[in-house]
Amino acid sequence: MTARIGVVTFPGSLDDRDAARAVRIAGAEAVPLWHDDADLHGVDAVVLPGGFSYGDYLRCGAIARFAPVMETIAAGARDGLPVLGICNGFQILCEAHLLPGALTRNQHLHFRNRDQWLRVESAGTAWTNAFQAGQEVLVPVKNGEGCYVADERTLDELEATGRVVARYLHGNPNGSLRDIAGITNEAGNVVGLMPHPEHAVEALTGPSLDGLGFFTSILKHLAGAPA
Amino acid sequence: MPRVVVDVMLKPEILDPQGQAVANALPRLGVTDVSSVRIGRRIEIEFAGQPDLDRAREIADKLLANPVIEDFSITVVDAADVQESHP
Amino acid sequence: MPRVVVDVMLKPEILDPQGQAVANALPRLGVTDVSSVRIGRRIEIEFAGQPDLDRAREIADKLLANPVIEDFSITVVDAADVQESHP
Amino acid sequence: MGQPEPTLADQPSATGPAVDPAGLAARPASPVPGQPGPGQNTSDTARAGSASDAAELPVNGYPNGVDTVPHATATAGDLQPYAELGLRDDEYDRIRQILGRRPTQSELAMYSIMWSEHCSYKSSKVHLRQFSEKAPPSDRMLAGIGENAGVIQISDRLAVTFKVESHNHPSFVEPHQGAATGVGGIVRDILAMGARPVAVMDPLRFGAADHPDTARVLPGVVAGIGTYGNSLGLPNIGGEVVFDPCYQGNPLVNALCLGVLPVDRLQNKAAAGPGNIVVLMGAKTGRDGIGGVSVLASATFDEGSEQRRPSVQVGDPFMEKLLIEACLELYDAGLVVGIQDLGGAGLTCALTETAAAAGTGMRVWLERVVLREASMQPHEILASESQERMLLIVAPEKLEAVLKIAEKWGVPASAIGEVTGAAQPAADGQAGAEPGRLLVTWQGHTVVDVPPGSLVDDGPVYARPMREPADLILLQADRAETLPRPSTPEALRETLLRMIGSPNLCDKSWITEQYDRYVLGNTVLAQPEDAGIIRIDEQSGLGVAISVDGNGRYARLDPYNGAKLALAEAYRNVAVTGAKPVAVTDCLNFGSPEDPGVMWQFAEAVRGLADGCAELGIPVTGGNVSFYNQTGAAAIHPTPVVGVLGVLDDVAQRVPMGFARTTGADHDLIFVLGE
Ligand SMILES: Nc1ncnc2c1ncn2[C@@H]1O[C@H](COP(=O)(O)OP(=O)(O)O)[C@@H](O)[C@H]1O
Repeated sequence: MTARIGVVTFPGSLDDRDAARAVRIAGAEAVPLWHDDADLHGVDAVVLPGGFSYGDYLRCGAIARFAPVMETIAAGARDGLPVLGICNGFQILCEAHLLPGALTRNQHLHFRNRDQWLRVESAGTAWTNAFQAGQEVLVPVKNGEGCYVADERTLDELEATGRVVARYLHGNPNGSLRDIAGITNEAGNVVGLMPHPEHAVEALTGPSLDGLGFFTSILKHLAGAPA
Repeated sequence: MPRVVVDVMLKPEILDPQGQAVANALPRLGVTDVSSVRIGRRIEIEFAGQPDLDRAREIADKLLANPVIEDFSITVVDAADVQESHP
Repeated sequence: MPRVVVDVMLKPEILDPQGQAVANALPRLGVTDVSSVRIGRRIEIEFAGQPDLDRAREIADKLLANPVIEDFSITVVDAADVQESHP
Repeated sequence: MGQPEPTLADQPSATGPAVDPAGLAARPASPVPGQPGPGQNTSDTARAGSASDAAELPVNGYPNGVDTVPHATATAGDLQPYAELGLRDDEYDRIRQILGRRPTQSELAMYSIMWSEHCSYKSSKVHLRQFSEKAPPSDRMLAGIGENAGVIQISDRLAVTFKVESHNHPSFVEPHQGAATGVGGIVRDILAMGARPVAVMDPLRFGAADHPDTARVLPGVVAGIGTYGNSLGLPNIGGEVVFDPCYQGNPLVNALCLGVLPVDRLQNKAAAGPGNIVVLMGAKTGRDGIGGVSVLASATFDEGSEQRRPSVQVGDPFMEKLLIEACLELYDAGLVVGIQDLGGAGLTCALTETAAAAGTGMRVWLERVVLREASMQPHEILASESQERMLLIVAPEKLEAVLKIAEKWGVPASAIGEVTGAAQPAADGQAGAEPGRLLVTWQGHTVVDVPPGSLVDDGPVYARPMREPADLILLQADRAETLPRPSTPEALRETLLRMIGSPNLCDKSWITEQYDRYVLGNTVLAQPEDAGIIRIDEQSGLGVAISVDGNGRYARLDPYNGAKLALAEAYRNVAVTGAKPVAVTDCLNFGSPEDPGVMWQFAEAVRGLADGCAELGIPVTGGNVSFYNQTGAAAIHPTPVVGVLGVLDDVAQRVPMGFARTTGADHDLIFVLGE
């Protein structure tokens, strides 16, 4: 049976169709989820896509965190439901305290969109098991508030426990501490990524096909997981 | 050390999408008795010596606020004396 | 009508690139005696009835500030009593 | 779902299961308690004409605080500030003639903005006709000049719409918001045609790169365009950045938007069908840009502009995003009869244009407009340029469904009026709703009673005097051939380095990196390519290429050929990608039309563009004229900016700009084609 991956749409979500397209290209069924509907419709995993939920006014992700669908997702995530937050999704996961730290204004104060090399640091998560640890991949970044910050203790702990999922290579696009591009929770089911793997899944429209690995990873993960 | 605080707010007749978004989100937190939210900037300036109000006013007018859409106000605060702070 | 003001500032240990950018621009305006600039948010909340400080504190804690990176403080202001305002 | 999405056009991106309609984002502000059902609620009309008007005590100089039609009739001799509003003596006389009395304050505001250069095209109309007259026949064009944007059919099922517009003056006053709302405005034009907006482009011109004011204007403009476009989820696929001292006090901020629609979803603005309901949907109406159109777009920034500094509009891209999704859902459900965006001239323009397009009348209850500031006067409500609003014409039985979709997306919507017949008396037989007139009341007082067409179609038209600028001969005499040429390798090297280092030729990625070019996942080519390419149909690979170009320096020397040159460059840029050019849009940025030299430049440029299009066999489908781009007496270079759209049957066949290595060959040959 094909895996069913939910893609949440908040008011102001923008990369939701792109995430759904990437899910389909990876071979799964993309299931649209709506911010105001707490029901996850039996999906096997959830993607929180990029965009500007609720305009990203106040702080990115601050308002989306209170959407009804987020309550169900937060509860599910604590029970092992795989959740991938991309860009705005990452911001929402931090705001919801499903991931530590916060994403702040880019140090150079500009929105920045460029093709970015990353090193996948951890292949042990539900969303990165198709990669080799240390593998270098090319994926677009595009954000205005992608600068990851956390206190030193948290950063040390993330490093020590292998929870830094990806790091920026050849130049840090936003000033993130320790070049962090993505992190995971302790269980490895919740991953937040600032870069946009869903924009690197087709040769015609992306800089590479490297992004696909994040979506095939979840299929591998689900195939291995007990039903 | 005393510091100068410049508060910059959108003029009342100018749309404040941020404030509106927050106001609209409040009912979800169970807060229904708020009639309006406006969001501006608070800028804390520390001078090397004595805080200079005129200087601050000039900075505010030229750099910190856009007089076409914003108003500002200036106060001197004693840093020791900052109000109840969380957390 | 009295309103509640919530001031949200980045914690001192968090880098404030916006404030830094302003500080860096000042010498060009001939201002050289400023030692630091920090930029935060000023949020003015009007309640339908009596302003409710506890309520405001709850809103600030849950929504307006992110405790990982920000501190906030709350004051009640009488709107009539707003300081020197420009222009 | 789980089906592959066939195209960009026919799926609302963000429709989730429509379970619970109430979005968190915003609850619609009290949508319409008392609906104006057809034929009812006209009693307040009758009251408006009653004696009560005169009986009340004067407030603001008017009985009841508002200038009404009966009051205007009774006080025919009152002086009115028409000159301050930019109306000439003869224009004011024409208004009195049309109405058979002096206009009310609201009517005067409406005529002044609708008859301004910006809205009426009164100086350009006589020239722009050539675009239609000389246009080659095209069986692809589903909508052309006169509509919100031109629509071009690109397959049996699909069409695209595109248009470029200016937001020059507001962007000088408040660069960030000016540029942002420029993007917002053109996006609503595209949306009004029934299309999903899918890409933007931004041809920009600034003063000298090292001028201090450029340091204020450029970052603000770029951030404004970026913030608005990025927040809407529209990839930016190209543009221009040009520096020239002539734009110092008058930067040019042009914005282009591309949209996609299934052919059968094409919308129009006609307020057809008496009895249909007029719905205002989107942001609340505030005191934004009041007088903006007349003051902002038709006056220059000289001394004294301080006092009449216009209030600037602030954009809310989040509201616009919701508005887009709500409109597309309404179209797909077949719920709207007509639709018009609100831009310059706000409600005034939308009401009169929709009514005039259908030849119908309209009855509007102004107090039903949801306001941001309760104290707004009727003329302010009519003139407000608050952003992120659309006017819908809806059949009465569909109203509930329309309001429900608005509520689902958290967009305020309210029924503010109804369409009245062209030859039908008021339903209750009372006076007021005359056939084919726009009748607006405010709290029971009739404040507007006009023939809508008189504001839209019967505005003044001028054949302004034209004269070749006196300095042109001198400028032309200073020929490029007479310039010194590098003759040694060192001199050549120095010239090359100077060119590479010049702001006009240098890499633009410091700007374009601030724009999202990936969102929607269909960007096949973008910066730094000569043309942007968007995939329209994921199955077949059908797509379009667009390029925008302009050259003010060339046009200054020869506006006729300068316009042709801009067209030819955009055409070539599109053609080299492998696309077949099929349509043109243009933004004509010029100085004051009251200057005969500028008027001559304008006429020449239009003639050049029309001739060029005829020669290349592609039509102008829409565009925009921006006059009064000058500082004091000094006009900018005449700057026609031309956008060309081409079609590719399969975007996989596109040819990118960089030389690509042919596999298996150890070298490639380089050819130069042309003269
Ligand atoms: N304001 C802008 N917005 C988006 N893209 C831009 C902008 N300015 C320039 N570009 C893009 O940058 C690239 C290089 O621009 P330019 O140097 O003007 O090239 P050309 O001279 O070939 O038109 C082009 O792809 C162009 O579309």
